[in-house]
Amino acid sequence: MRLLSVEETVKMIPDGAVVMVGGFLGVGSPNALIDEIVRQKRSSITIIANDTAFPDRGVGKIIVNKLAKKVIVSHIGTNPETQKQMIEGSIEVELVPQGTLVEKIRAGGLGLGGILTPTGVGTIIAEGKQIMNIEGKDYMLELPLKADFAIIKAKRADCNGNLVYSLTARNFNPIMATAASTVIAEVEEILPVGTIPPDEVHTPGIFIDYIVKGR
Amino acid sequence: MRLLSVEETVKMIPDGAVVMVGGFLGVGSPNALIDEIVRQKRSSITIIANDTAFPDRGVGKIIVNKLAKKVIVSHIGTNPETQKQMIEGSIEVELVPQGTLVEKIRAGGLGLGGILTPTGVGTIIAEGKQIMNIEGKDYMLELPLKADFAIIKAKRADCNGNLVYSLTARNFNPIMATAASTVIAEVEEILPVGTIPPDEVHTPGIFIDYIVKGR
Amino acid sequence: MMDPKFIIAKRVAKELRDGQLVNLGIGIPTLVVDYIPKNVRVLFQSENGIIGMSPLPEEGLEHPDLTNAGANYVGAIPGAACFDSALSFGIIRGGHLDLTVLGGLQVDEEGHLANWMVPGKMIPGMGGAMDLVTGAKRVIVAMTHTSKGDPKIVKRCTLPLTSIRRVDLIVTEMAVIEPTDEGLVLKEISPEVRLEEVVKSTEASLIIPKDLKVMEV
Amino acid sequence: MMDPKFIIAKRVAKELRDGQLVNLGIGIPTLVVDYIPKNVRVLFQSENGIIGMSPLPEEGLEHPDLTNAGANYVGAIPGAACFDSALSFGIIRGGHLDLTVLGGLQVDEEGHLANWMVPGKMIPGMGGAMDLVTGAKRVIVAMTHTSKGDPKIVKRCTLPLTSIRRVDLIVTEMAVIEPTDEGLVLKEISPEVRLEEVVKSTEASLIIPKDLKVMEV
Repeated sequence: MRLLSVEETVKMIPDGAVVMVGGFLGVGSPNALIDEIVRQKRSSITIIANDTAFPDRGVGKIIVNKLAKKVIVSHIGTNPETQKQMIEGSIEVELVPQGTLVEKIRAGGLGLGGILTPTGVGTIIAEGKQIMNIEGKDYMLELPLKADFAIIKAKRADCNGNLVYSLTARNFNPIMATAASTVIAEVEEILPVGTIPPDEVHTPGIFIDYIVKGR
Repeated sequence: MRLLSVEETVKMIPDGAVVMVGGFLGVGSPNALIDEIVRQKRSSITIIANDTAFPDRGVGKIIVNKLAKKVIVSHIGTNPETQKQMIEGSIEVELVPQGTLVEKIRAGGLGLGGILTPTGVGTIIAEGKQIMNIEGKDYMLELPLKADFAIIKAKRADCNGNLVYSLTARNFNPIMATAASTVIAEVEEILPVGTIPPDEVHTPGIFIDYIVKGR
Repeated sequence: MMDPKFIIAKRVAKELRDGQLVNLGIGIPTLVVDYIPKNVRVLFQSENGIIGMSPLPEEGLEHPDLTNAGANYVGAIPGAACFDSALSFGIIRGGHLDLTVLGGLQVDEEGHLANWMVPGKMIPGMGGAMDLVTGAKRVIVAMTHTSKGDPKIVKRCTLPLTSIRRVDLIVTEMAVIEPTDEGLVLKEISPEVRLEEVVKSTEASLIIPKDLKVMEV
Repeated sequence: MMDPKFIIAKRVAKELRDGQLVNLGIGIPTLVVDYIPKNVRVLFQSENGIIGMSPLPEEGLEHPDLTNAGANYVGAIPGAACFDSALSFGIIRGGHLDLTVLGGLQVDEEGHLANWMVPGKMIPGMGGAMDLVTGAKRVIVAMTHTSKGDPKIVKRCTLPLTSIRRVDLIVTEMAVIEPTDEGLVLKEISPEVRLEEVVKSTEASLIIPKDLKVMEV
């Protein structure tokens, strides 16, 4: 784990990268990193996130600035710009049920070949997907998701990169931390090693490549 | 969540029940509950646990007292009694790789139809199991595990049943808490509600049916 | 007449049972929290990762890291627990959630709910709705009986389904309807409407039992 | 001659790289911790749920809730983190573990390891071994070259395999051997033995390169 500036870490993300972005409607989003992606105009990126937040909040700003070519999310309803670009054909939107989305990311991060979920069976999202009947119940096979980068937000880190999240700002962050080649964590506070007790660590530091100080 | 005595809770477990038992070679085991199962001579039970611990420790005592008809575990090497009973034909032993075992329990608890793991592919444990090739790699389908009862051990509970585990005594306990019809948690300390901060809870109280005071 | 959404929320609140774990969707379902009977204590789960959510106790106590699934600031009761989205949806999909109350665009004679998109018009996405309807022990749809005069309780959903799981109860400002093997059973009607009005406002066939009750609101 | 197990542990220790996350199996692999070069700092993971495990600092500091995967009391470094078995094996299976060192009963020409049972004789079970061999970025087998005079490096394993993943290195008291596409390459031999002895003690064919080195121990 290395401590870097927001600017330096965002420079590592190339145009066209697949990027997971933590947060739930902007809560628990890495806002300094998102703003820097917008400032550096990183373009044609594929976003994997719970939602596209609001036009002026969280990952929504990346959409509004037309920097994403595709989003894989569970919800776009709070950001009218996403639907507008989708209708124009300038952004591809793949909608995935929220519980399936987070479990696909977990499967990608933890080495599973996919997940078998009852969610979505019999609906239009099951079209073209493999259905398996297990012990009398139908499940849908959904494949793992991985990314080139994950940008996540935590409340606190220690110098080993161990992370602690705050309340509902946790959401997708710890799961995304497992599933990208490079993981950048934006934190509010960096503590000396040993000040986060082992039982209170939410994400072990081994998952984190870079820590940046956010706001 | 209700507070009950060790004796009363064990009385609810019938002979022949399928019981998950937390712990790793006896560390983080619900010892008071195990001792009471032995005292009440609950028989013909099926044990799902990481291992059969040692003859005089943890779940091992249930084996030594010949109360289990079957064990689903990853390891029996530290308890010679298990292998002895297996050879005699008095106990059935199903060996499952540790990572697969915990993930099967998680799938049972969290409503997934099974897991797809690369572990065990091409070995004797894959015999008769479905192999799926996903993006060029083989994975083995393993089915979910559930139980009638889970007996687990935590360090602390609050009066809502929220649990906190200690160090490596956590192991299988939080996962088993999700996967049984009735979950009994043995704890060392019961705190007033509100004394465990929301971010430090390892297992939310809604998973716990009964709390008993252990040692 | 009272605003339909409060009538609906008030009636839904009577379905809550002491000790239940409950997830309230966005919109009308959120209002249910204001009408819970005094002797009923439930725990609220929100899919963004909390059990023990409460309304914001008072203005000024907002915390940027504590919101409901609609990104509105909320509070938390003593004994609340937070967790990540994987466990949150494990709770939902794994059958640990006693009740979810969700809004609806259509419900049909089979009790199928459609509530996540209107093709070509409005595509908000399913968010957590598909998991909630598939996984919760009990699903109540809380919605207005009609939309701009068009029935929302239809023979067969024309909108994409949220799940093929049959919902357990439909509560509107006009009626309480229970989907069953035999079809939609009209359980209660509002004291403000006549039976003919309910039937007329409903495209689906309704089974009208002898003991049809008056909706208490 | 030094006890073979210390020779093996000492040589394996030279394979550790600064910053790696390492899991040491029970037996000989556990001894590796005593020989880590001064300038190399690694983090130890134990599959029972900790990163940052250390040897027990001194007798009397045992804590009943802090053990390694062999149930021996251990310590923890500042900055250690604990987690449940699902995440622990997610770390292993998901490719986040840089190196595992495991004991072996047999390794064959394809680099396949067998280390979890001897049918009809000894069936300890695989514990975490199958996940470790399948998931770790690098797998080193640390074992004696022979068992009661019988070769353990064989043409084809007769014991049930732990994984069909080819292990990366075999370290014995006699030699360091690297399984490759072409077969088992003898990389180093102990200064205490002659090449003929190594070949005689090995059932599998060995590829002997021109730059065969002397094992530094």
